[in-house]
Amino acid sequence: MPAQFLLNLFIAFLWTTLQDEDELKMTTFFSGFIVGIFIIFLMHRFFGTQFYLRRLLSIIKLLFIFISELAQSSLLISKQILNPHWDLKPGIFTYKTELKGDWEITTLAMLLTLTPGSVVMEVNPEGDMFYIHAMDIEQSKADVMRSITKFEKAIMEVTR
Amino acid sequence: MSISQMIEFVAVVVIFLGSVMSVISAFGIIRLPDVYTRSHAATKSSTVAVLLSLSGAFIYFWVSEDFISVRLILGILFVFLTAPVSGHLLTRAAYRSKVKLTENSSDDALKEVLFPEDK
Amino acid sequence: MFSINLVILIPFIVAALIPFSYRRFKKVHLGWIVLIVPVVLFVLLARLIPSLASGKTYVHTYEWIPSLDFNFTTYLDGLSMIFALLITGVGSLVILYSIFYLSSKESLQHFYCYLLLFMGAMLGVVFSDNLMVLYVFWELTSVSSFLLIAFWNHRKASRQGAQKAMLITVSGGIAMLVGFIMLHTMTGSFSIREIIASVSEFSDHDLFIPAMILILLGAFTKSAQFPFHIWLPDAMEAPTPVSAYLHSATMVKAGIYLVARFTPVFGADEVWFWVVSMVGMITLFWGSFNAVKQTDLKALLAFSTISQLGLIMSLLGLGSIALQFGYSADSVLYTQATFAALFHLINHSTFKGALFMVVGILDHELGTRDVRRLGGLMTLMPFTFTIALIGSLSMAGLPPFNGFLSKEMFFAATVHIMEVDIFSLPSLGLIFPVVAWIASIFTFVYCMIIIFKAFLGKPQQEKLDKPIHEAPIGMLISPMILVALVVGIFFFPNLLGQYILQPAMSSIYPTFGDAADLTPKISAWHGIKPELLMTIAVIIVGAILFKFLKLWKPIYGLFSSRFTFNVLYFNFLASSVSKSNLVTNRYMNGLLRHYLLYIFIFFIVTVGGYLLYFKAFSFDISTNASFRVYEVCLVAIMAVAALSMLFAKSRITATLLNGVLGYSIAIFFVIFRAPDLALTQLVVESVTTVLFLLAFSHLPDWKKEKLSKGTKLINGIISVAVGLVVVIVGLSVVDFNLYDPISSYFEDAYELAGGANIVNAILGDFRGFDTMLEVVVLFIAGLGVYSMIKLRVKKEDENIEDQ
Amino acid sequence: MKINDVILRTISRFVVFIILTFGVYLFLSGHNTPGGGFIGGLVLASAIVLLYLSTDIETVKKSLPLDFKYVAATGVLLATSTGFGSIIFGVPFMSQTFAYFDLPIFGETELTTVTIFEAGVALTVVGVLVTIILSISEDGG
Amino acid sequence: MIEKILLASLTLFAISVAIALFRIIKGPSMPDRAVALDMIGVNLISMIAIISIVLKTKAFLEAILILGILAFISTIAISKYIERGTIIEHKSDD
Amino acid sequence: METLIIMLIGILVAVATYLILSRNIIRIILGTAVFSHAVHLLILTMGDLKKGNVPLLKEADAPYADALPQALILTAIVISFAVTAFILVLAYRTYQDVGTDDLDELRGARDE
Amino acid sequence: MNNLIVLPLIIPIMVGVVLVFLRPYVKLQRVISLITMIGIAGISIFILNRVQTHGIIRLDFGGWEPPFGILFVADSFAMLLVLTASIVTAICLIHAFSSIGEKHEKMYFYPFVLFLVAGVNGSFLTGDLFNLFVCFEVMLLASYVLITSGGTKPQLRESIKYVVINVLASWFFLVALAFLYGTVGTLNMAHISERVAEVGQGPLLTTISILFLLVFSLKAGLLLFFWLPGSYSVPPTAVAALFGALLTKVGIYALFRTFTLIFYHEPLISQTLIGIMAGITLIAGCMGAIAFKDIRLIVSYNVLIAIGFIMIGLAIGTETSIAGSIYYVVHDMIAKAMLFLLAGTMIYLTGKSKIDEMSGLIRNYPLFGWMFFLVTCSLAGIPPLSGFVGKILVGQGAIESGSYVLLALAFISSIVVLYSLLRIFLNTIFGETIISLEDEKPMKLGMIIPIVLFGIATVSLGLGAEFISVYVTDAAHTLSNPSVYIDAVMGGNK
Ligand code: NA
Ligand code: NA
Repeated sequence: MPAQFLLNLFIAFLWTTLQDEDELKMTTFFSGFIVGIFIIFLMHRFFGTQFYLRRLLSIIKLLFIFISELAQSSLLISKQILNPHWDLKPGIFTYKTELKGDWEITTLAMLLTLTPGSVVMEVNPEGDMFYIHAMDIEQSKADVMRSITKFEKAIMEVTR
Repeated sequence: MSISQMIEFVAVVVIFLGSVMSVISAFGIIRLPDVYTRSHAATKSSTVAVLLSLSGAFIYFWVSEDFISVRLILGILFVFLTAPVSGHLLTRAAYRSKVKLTENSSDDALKEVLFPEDK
Repeated sequence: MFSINLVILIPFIVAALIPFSYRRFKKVHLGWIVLIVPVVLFVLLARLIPSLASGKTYVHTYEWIPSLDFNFTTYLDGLSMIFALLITGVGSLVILYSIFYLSSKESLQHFYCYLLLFMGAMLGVVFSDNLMVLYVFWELTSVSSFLLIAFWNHRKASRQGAQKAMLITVSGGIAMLVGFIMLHTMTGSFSIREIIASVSEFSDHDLFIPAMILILLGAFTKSAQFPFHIWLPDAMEAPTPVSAYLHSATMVKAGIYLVARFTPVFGADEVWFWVVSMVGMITLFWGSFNAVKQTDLKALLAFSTISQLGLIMSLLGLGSIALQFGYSADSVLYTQATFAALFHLINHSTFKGALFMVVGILDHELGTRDVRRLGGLMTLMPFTFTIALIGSLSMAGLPPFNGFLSKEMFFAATVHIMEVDIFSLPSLGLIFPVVAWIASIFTFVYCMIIIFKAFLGKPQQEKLDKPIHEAPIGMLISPMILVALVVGIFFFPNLLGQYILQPAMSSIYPTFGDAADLTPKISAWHGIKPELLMTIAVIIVGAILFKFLKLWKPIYGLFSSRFTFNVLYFNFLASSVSKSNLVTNRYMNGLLRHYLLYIFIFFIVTVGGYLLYFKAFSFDISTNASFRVYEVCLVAIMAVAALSMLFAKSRITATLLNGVLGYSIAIFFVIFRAPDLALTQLVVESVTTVLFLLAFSHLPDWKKEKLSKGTKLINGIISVAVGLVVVIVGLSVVDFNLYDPISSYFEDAYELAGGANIVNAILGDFRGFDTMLEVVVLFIAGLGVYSMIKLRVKKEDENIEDQ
Repeated sequence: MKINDVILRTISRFVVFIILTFGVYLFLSGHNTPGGGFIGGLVLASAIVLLYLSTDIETVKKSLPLDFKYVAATGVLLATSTGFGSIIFGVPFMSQTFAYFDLPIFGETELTTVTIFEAGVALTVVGVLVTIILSISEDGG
Repeated sequence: MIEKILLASLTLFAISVAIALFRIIKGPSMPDRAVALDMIGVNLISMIAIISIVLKTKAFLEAILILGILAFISTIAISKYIERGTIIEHKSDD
Repeated sequence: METLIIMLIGILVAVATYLILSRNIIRIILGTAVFSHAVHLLILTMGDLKKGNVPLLKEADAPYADALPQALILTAIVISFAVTAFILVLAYRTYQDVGTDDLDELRGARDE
Repeated sequence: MNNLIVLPLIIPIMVGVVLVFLRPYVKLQRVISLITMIGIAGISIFILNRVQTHGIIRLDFGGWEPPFGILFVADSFAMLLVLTASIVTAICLIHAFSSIGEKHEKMYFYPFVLFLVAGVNGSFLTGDLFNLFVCFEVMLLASYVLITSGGTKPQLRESIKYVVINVLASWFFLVALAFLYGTVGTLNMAHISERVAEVGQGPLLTTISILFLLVFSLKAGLLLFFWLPGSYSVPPTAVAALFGALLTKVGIYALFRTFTLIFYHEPLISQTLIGIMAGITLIAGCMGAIAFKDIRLIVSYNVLIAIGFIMIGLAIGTETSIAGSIYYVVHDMIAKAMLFLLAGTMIYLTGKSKIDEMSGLIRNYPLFGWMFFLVTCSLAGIPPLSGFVGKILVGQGAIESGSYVLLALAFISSIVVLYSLLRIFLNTIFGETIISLEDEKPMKLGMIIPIVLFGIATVSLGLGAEFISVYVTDAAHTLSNPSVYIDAVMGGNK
């Protein structure tokens, strides 16, 4: 995959020189880069690997998940704060994940933390068990269980 | 009112929303019963508040001064990345320094792993 | 003509050579080498006597610090010649004597080094015309005297005696110095001759009397005048040659010299007359009175010296009255007192020198100086006895010895003074002859004590450690020469008068025309005059008192020993030490809090006090910039955060609150348009917090402050006051708008320094030097922290530092 | 249960690069916008501090085998020698010069002795800060 | 209008800071205070952004990022301190 | 504004003074920290507040805020940081060797 | 050519930093640092003479004309102090070679000394008030490190107090600078002087001047001296000697400079208040000097006496008395350093610090003993040693201006000095020998040589006072006539 990126850079550079301008312009280079993306997308099967910007797309997707989770959870917590009769049952529960590696675990933990009503408190030394604090343990547990496979999938799309 | 003025106004409203969010989360910091629940408020509402105001500022500068601030983008990214980590670290520290959960709490899966002797 | 400056320098040069060369003279007693110096100098000086007698004087100047007018100017005249001859003459005899007195086992190199140092210094005192140089030598005599008294410094008494002598004489010297400076202020000159020449121009100056008193203080302390006499008896801890030389013949007479030298300056003033003559009289009486009760012969001689110095001093005082009257045929009569003073000065050196040497012989040969253990030495030590007899009788004022002549003149002078009618109380003048007479009786008594108690009666071998035997001839030569002089002067006094005393008289009375008028003819027999009757009465009463000494000696017990000046001196020192200790320990108590309180109080009192007292406070809110609600909130937040720090129960809370303060200040930097500051403040604040946390892992959490309510109250009041003062001054400064700051210059930073960030241009260029040093500060701190942590003392290295 | 710092470590690894880049940017941009040697140095130092915080001394030592005392000393030498250079050129001590050059790629660029001076400042700040923090941390533990 | 809203927002943010300050003072636990301090930092970031708009300057945008960075670093340090008593370790246990 | 800030400075100074008069070394060090906060604000206030734009020539137009005090404060901040670092280490080294962080117990031996 | 006057500051700094790199090579460090100090002394002599021929030299850093940039101003007063400081440091370094110990030497001892000197020299030379603050800090930081170097308990204990008090002093300095900038809007000392003179020194400016008085008095140990005895009695000998000689002199210098150049319009402060403070310092110093038996304390309180004495010269304020003070400062730097070295060596030799615990050292170490006697006489102002000229001139000034109380205090203090030092001398140097020949620690050559060098210095400074009188006269003239300094700084480019 790095080869694809380098090639893309080369195309952009070529593009810039072909423009034959007095000075180097960032914008020219940028347009060259976009041209390169287009060319490489067409040709990516030659490399026998995935199109490298695919990963970018998955990252963006992941980011959206992040943002939407954050928005939801902040609304939820605002509601909980402003609720005059506060009678939730907080608590700590565990979740075992199949994700491996620092990046995956970290990303998932952050996602979970931003999920409504839960904060990851601990990761066990083996790195496969999360200890999660929930604002309202019943509801959060359910929320987490519901969306967690979605998260794991999105993450693996980026990393694997 | 031109388009750009309208966008400016929207940006400012976004900022204002952020400030409201911030006050709410601050209120949560007082209202909620223990440090763990309070950290929910801090990591979520307060993060949203700052993201809103920074985005508002970003939009404002973009529209009114035609200035795309990389620094603001970086700032947003940074807060976004670090806020959950802070929440994680602080609650962990709280638990490990034996700060009690609120009375209402039901489950405590960590207790048996960390402080089995306290049972 | 050789310069007199050289006479002064030779002893110093030889003294400086001794430490480097004394090892070469293992076989010869070092004294023989040293003896050459005074002998040569004496001869050199003596050769000038005739020319001085013909009225010549010698001046020579070497520049020392010309820009301050401190020049090494020597002036040889009649007065200095007398002293110079005494210094070199007696010096020769004393060194000769010391060769036999001090064994080669003593650290002779030190002894002779000090002695030469003294000799040079003393010559310097009498030859210096420049006041500052005179002062230099004056203090050097004190220093060398100190060293000589402490010669046997392993003895506690020696050290104490030395310290006392040094303190008193140096203090006097310092007073004298101030007097000299005052003289310079009045006259613009440091030269004694010039000052004397311009006396009439400044004698009504405000500083005239203060200068006089201060200079007299110097003279009195040096010459052991009452009540400063207390150092002299203790100085007897010095080896006897030293006592004979410094503490009877020469150094103690430096004060006499000074008074004589300054008589032409101050003598015309009534104060001078009274102070000098009265102090002299009291000293004369007190010395002789106390001498009688002494049992240590050396102490007896010490008090006797005090008394005799008083006598000479009072004579100089009496003689000064002539200057009040101005030069006339009548006033010449009063100059005879001065003449007598100079005459007695010489006589005293001869007989007292001899007596000291006798005591030294006794001490050296018999191991004691205590009259209670002595007696009957006459037959066993015939030469010593003869010397002692002549010396004592001369001191007692009996013929045919020189003491008789000068004492007669002294009585005559006191009688003359009685007749002076310038005093408002005519009977006051009677004091002088009466005191003189009584003192002479005591003098007679103690002279008899020397003769009868030590030499007559039965020998008391059982009380002595050594067998009684005559001293070796070497030790007898010097005292013999001296007693020969005692007798010789009695028979040929006018030789002395004409060649030695007459030039000196013209130095003291420069305005009195022909010095020959001032030189009376001395004769042993001048008819039955009051003075002769007084002498006869002295002998009769003195003999009776001596006979019944045991009966009246208890009188001395009446004087409480708690109030002697000696005790007062010691108590003063001891209580100064203990009081100082008490007071200093009280405020220098090692408590940082107190030290800080002193500083804050000083701040409040001086800065706040001045501001309020002189109404420097001004305040006008209208020039202020506007403020917004959120800014007020921030101010309130900072105030609350700060105040909460006071009540924080744990150090982390306080640290976090400090962090809040720091961050809030960064926001104010933003509000006040200081972007670089905001950035720096943010980073520094965070790093500081990290540092605090790092350090906390090495420190205990804080406990509740154990401060009493009162302490807290004081702290509170002080804190509020400090804050208030800063606020008041700050507001006034804001209101002070007379100048534009220089900073508009920096707004051309882009053209001048190529930077668009003005602050950065200031830091990097306009004031880059500050930045460079600031980097150094940071570097030192970093390196310092590193070395402080890495460098630890092992426990055993911490020996005494830890006490 | 042992502490697992995986989240902190992972995020920090990423964040440190942002901070480092930002620090260099601040250092270079001080001439016209806020920043400069001090701030740049401070930010660079905080990046290193973050490394220490998120991992441990030995790990950082392995990847950053520098004696920071010497870094600081080099910085001071650099800062002082720009001043000293003026002595050699016979102009008043600490005279800074600046000039604009037209460079390929970078365009019109200002080169000044101040930059060298500020580099010295930045190095000192980094060196000192890390030295202090490291010394305390290494002590007695 | 815009400025008024912005000033109102600023005031609101300042109030949040004040409330968080209250939590710092009151505690009761150290983590409580640390959470509050973290929040203050985040709120100050917003305030700087708004003040930049009010003052019409881009000079403080660096400060935003810096404050973000430093609030994070401080939080790490404080939480490590609370948790372990030391904030920089010689060698990790693993 | 100036008056307000100076009042704040006054409070900071009073608090710092009270802290520095404590027995506990950490309180004292915190006192010095508050002192420096106060003086930095003070220096800034002594130049005129809010009377100009950010002193960045390419960023804003004249008039500019007084830049000199800003530069001075920057220097002062760095120096006070250096000192604080040193004194903190000094404090804990003292505690390690002498065994107390209480200034009253650091009076030293008396010489009678 | 003017760049010459930055050398006394920049050379020690750069050499100091280079020595950091030479950490393991202790011998090399010694040689280099000694050569550096001697070199600076040489440069200082050159500058001093140039000042006589060319007038005051100034160096505008970066070429920025006053009052906008920072500048160094070398007049005779500053250069005399720089010269003396360099000589004293060089000699103290020699002592340090054999006394400080290799462990300390490897912990950057020499760099710290050089930084200290740089700060001191910078303080003497700078013509900018804020830069003075920075130079102070350079000096202070170095002194903080040096006072703790060794890390014994008493050192740690006293250095905390020393540091805190100095931090407070620095704070007051900044407050004073802030106020001054708020009023006159400038930092250049000559420019400040001009502006203050222009409006007249009103009550507000006088208030600010008192604040400066407070700051510099803290540094100088004038009245606010509480930090001094403790902190001067704990560091290693060579360091204590440096402190005793240099540190307070910087404060004294600053007081002289500010109250003759800038705030000379209000005699109530510049004379009466300073006079009272000097008097109290003198009395307190005298009491302390006789109160204790610990040599280090006695010596430290003697420092106070000298401070009081020197400040009396300023309080009197005539050209003569100021000249006297300048003579006395130079003398005191040398004699105090010598005294501190002697005291420290004495403690090293006997392992004791109280005067009644030692005795008879003269038998074991005769030269050492005589050197102590020499310094006793010198400090008591006994002529013809170095203390004497200054004393006379101060006295002369006092009499001319009718300040009799100060006069009396000044001269009586000499007696107390004499007493306090004689007490040491008679108790420790003289007396029964307690150290037997076997127990005798050999006197290191490296310890006695610097003492003898100081001894030679104090003798030759007294006998050869004429050699420096031309400089002192010029220095006093400049101080008494602010326009000389102002013209040199503000009078266009040179
Ligand atoms: Na003003
Ligand atoms: Na003793």
